[in-house]
Amino acid sequence: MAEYTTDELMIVNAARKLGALAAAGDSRCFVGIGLPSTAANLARRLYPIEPVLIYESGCIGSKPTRLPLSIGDGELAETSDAVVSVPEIFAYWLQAGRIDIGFLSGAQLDKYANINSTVIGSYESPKTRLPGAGGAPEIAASAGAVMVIMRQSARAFVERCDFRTSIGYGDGKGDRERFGLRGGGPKWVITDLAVMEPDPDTCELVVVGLHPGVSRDQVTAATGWVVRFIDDVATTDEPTDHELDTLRRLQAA
Amino acid sequence: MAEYTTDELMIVNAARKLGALAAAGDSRCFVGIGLPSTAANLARRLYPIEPVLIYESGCIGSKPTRLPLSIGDGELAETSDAVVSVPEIFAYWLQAGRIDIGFLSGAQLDKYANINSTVIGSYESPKTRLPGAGGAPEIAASAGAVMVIMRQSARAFVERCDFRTSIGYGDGKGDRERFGLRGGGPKWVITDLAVMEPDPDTCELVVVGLHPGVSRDQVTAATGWVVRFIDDVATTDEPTDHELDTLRRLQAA
Amino acid sequence: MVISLREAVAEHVHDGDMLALEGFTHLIPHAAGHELIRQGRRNLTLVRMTPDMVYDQLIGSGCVTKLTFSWGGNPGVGSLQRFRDAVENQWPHRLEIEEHSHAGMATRYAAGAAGLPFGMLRGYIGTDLAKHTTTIKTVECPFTGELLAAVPALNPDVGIIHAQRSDRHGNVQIWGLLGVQKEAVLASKRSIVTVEEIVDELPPVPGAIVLPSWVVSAVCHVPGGAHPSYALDFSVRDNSFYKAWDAISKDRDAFTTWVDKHITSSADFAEYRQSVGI
Amino acid sequence: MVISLREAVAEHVHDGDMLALEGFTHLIPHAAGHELIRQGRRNLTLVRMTPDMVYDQLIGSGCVTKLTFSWGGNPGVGSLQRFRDAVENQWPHRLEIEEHSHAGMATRYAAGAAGLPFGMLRGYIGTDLAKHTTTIKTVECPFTGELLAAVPALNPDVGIIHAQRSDRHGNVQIWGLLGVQKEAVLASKRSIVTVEEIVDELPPVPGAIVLPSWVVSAVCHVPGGAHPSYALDFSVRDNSFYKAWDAISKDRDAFTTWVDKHITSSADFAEYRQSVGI
Repeated sequence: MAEYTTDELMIVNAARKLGALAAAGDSRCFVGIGLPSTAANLARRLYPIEPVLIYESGCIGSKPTRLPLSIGDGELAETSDAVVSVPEIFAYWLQAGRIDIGFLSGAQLDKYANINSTVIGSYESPKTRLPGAGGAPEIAASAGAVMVIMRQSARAFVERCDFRTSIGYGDGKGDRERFGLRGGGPKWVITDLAVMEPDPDTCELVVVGLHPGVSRDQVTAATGWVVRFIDDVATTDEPTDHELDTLRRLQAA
Repeated sequence: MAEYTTDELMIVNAARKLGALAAAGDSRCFVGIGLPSTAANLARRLYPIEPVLIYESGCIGSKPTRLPLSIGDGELAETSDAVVSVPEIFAYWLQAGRIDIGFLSGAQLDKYANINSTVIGSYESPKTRLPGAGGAPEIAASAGAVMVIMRQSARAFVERCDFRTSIGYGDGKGDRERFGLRGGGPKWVITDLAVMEPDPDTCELVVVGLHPGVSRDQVTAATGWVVRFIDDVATTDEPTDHELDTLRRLQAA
Repeated sequence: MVISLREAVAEHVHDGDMLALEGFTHLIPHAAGHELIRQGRRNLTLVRMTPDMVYDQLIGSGCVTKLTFSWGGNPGVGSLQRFRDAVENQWPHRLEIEEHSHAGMATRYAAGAAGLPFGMLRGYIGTDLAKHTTTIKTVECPFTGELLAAVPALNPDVGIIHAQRSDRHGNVQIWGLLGVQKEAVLASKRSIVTVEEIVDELPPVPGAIVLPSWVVSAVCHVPGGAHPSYALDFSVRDNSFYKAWDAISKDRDAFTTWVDKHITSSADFAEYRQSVGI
Repeated sequence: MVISLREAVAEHVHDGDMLALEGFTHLIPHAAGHELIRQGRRNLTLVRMTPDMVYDQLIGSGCVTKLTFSWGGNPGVGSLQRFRDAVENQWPHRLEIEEHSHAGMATRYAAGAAGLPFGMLRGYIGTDLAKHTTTIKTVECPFTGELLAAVPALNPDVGIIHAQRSDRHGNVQIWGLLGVQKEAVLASKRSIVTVEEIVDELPPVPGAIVLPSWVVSAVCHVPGGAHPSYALDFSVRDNSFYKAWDAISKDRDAFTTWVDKHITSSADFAEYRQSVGI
């Protein structure tokens, strides 16, 4: 069995999910740069039904031959079915509900899948000033479903975010409906240790899968809230040689 | 002196005004098809500083070599500096106040330069159903100034319009300000008999010019309200051979 | 995805639907309108900024119970006779109208395409339109207190347009005057696009926009399907046909005879073209 | 119309102005930002969706008292060090911030370009942004009663962008990723556009938009003026320069030295390019 990094592990697991979603008809992905873009482009190469890549820079249906280094990479525009303005991509495409899957990450994730990418500490005198919201609040609000890809640690996976940049399930079940949000919210949290999903009854994130060789204690120790595990926690499949080869060729391109 | 039609007379007088306005810096014209388009294209040929033609079909800076037969004539798009969507032309260009001069006409014009292009008779059971508003209400609201080109008759020039499709000065001075309209409203009414302008004190349309050979009695008879004349009513210059030749070559193109 | 116009109308358009057959002089989907008449659709609500000949034909054929519009005439010619007869004399039956301005209609399509419940504009103020059209209200700016006109989003059941071409996947390419073609498709629940040609690859064209196949329900290959409107780089506007329509449509019998002879008696648009000799 | 960048900044940009130097990764007007530093503009309010290196340089140089933005980072690298130092430690002085989301900023530019006092979106709901940003309110749909987020229009004193080219009349042509370039110019009271080349005629380019000369205050010929950002078909993004910026900007002295050596000591962008060897 081939060696792989934790990044590769997260990317492969995300790509598998995207492949399954595309096969089921949820193929339109609103992708940022980094792990989500890599996972979506990997899925395009691994599966017969390809995800449709939509970038907030206005590229619709991009088919980059190499991984973009920035969301505004020229390659994205040149390989797109259509390029539209930034006001249009957010209004006519994301807000209108044409996106099946959005991706989010951040410095903090809380147990209801709310995310903080704004500040650590208080807003007025922050300990650490982070880049800010970007497209996250409206991706969280309007995407059909959201996938979170994030390294797991007790510092990052917290009981409550210092700042709520984008909403998952707010303070629990029913908040999304109360806020009149049209999108489905975070459905999958893929970390370097595990896979979490919202509990159907409470919307609290619970562990549904462990990566090969990861123990429950490791996950518990890396989670800032008292994390629960479903009864039959699965173990995710090892990344295959084919998945890893394809990913590495993609990254080398 | 050459013979000319009343249409030619109105077109030439409108073109002269557009040439003077362009020379003074008010060059952006939002033109419809028909007399305004002909007058604006004539002005482009007669004067060194050309009006900039903007059509509601989305053409900005059109320089047609022949007169368009419809507002969507392919020639308009092919000779434009830019072609934008219809939502954009109304929002980013007309509403934003980028148009210096709009043109209006209709079945009825009242003494405060309000215009009716909707119905003759009652709205519910009209005697005559007209095409309707089109771009008129927002041209009347947002253009820097409005020029009306319309054949004069007591049936068309009425005390009060059956229906107010676009606003001139409402019920008199101050209404435009009350309605918060940003545009300047109708400044010139060019007919086949005369030229009218709003009285500075009352905003009621008064006769400021008579075309060659037209008597005050003719104008009074062709106006449905008790029309007033300014003290020193001018007589407009005869269309020159050069103006008429240029117009006829344009129409023959 | 790529199917016949007959199949597309049969599958996607139902009696009582709200339809937007859009086209701002350019790219008006006449062929699709004819197919609605052929298949005898009834109780339609038609939406369009500039209803012209094809809406006149649908109204006169009794397909339409309501029209939402901003300018209803025969450009450069005069009145829409069947539209006038319906409003003035309720022939062939009563026609309900919902009347707006161009800017208001464009704002309503844009709001519909953007998934917003309404749009706003500096418009209608001081006119009589708001007195007769219940879908014109006002909204106050929460920052300046200014009052603006508010109009509800348009979300037709089916948006129908003509375009220059598509590829075999159904990606649609449009250039020249764009009108509200994009908004009409994006605002609608379903959409039908008739095209001049279907190609393997869409060659880049200056000024062109592309609608990805996944926002289009059906693409139909109908060369000349906009006639007497036109498709830039494929055809020119047939102004004489628009002029001729005035006489045909003035008289009820002449109109009915013309529709029976040329539209209803033709199996499809190709036969119609032979029948009218274009 | 076509003047030097030095003249354009001297004539159109004043201390205390609100400026939008826009560019969504593509076409970021770095050269114009440097000229603001050279001419020592102060008390600027800077607006931008994605403040990056050039805003970091302006903030660190003490030109900026307020920043309105939605994402402030070094894409693919990490933090904007000068921005962080200003917010966390008030160096070189306090920086007021007004924070939005991308969708909110895009809506604000579009409202500004359209002459509306505000724009609306399905956004912000459930986040803490509205608690700290006073320019986020709500508006109720007069038809459905739905509550939507409302944000005020952005109307900067000067909109500044980079573009591929203009003609000698000052008509500006832009293609590739369009970002909010058009809205930034149309929403602003005045505008400066730096271009890669000035030509006699603008050849049609697929995907290109044109801003007519009469909405642009000044066009300046500044080849490479977007570096380390890029202009499609003229240059590629200099990712290593962005990476190198992290080390330069981390340390206050290193930053100041770099700005003095390369920007302030250069007469113009051409000299700056020689100085940094690009």
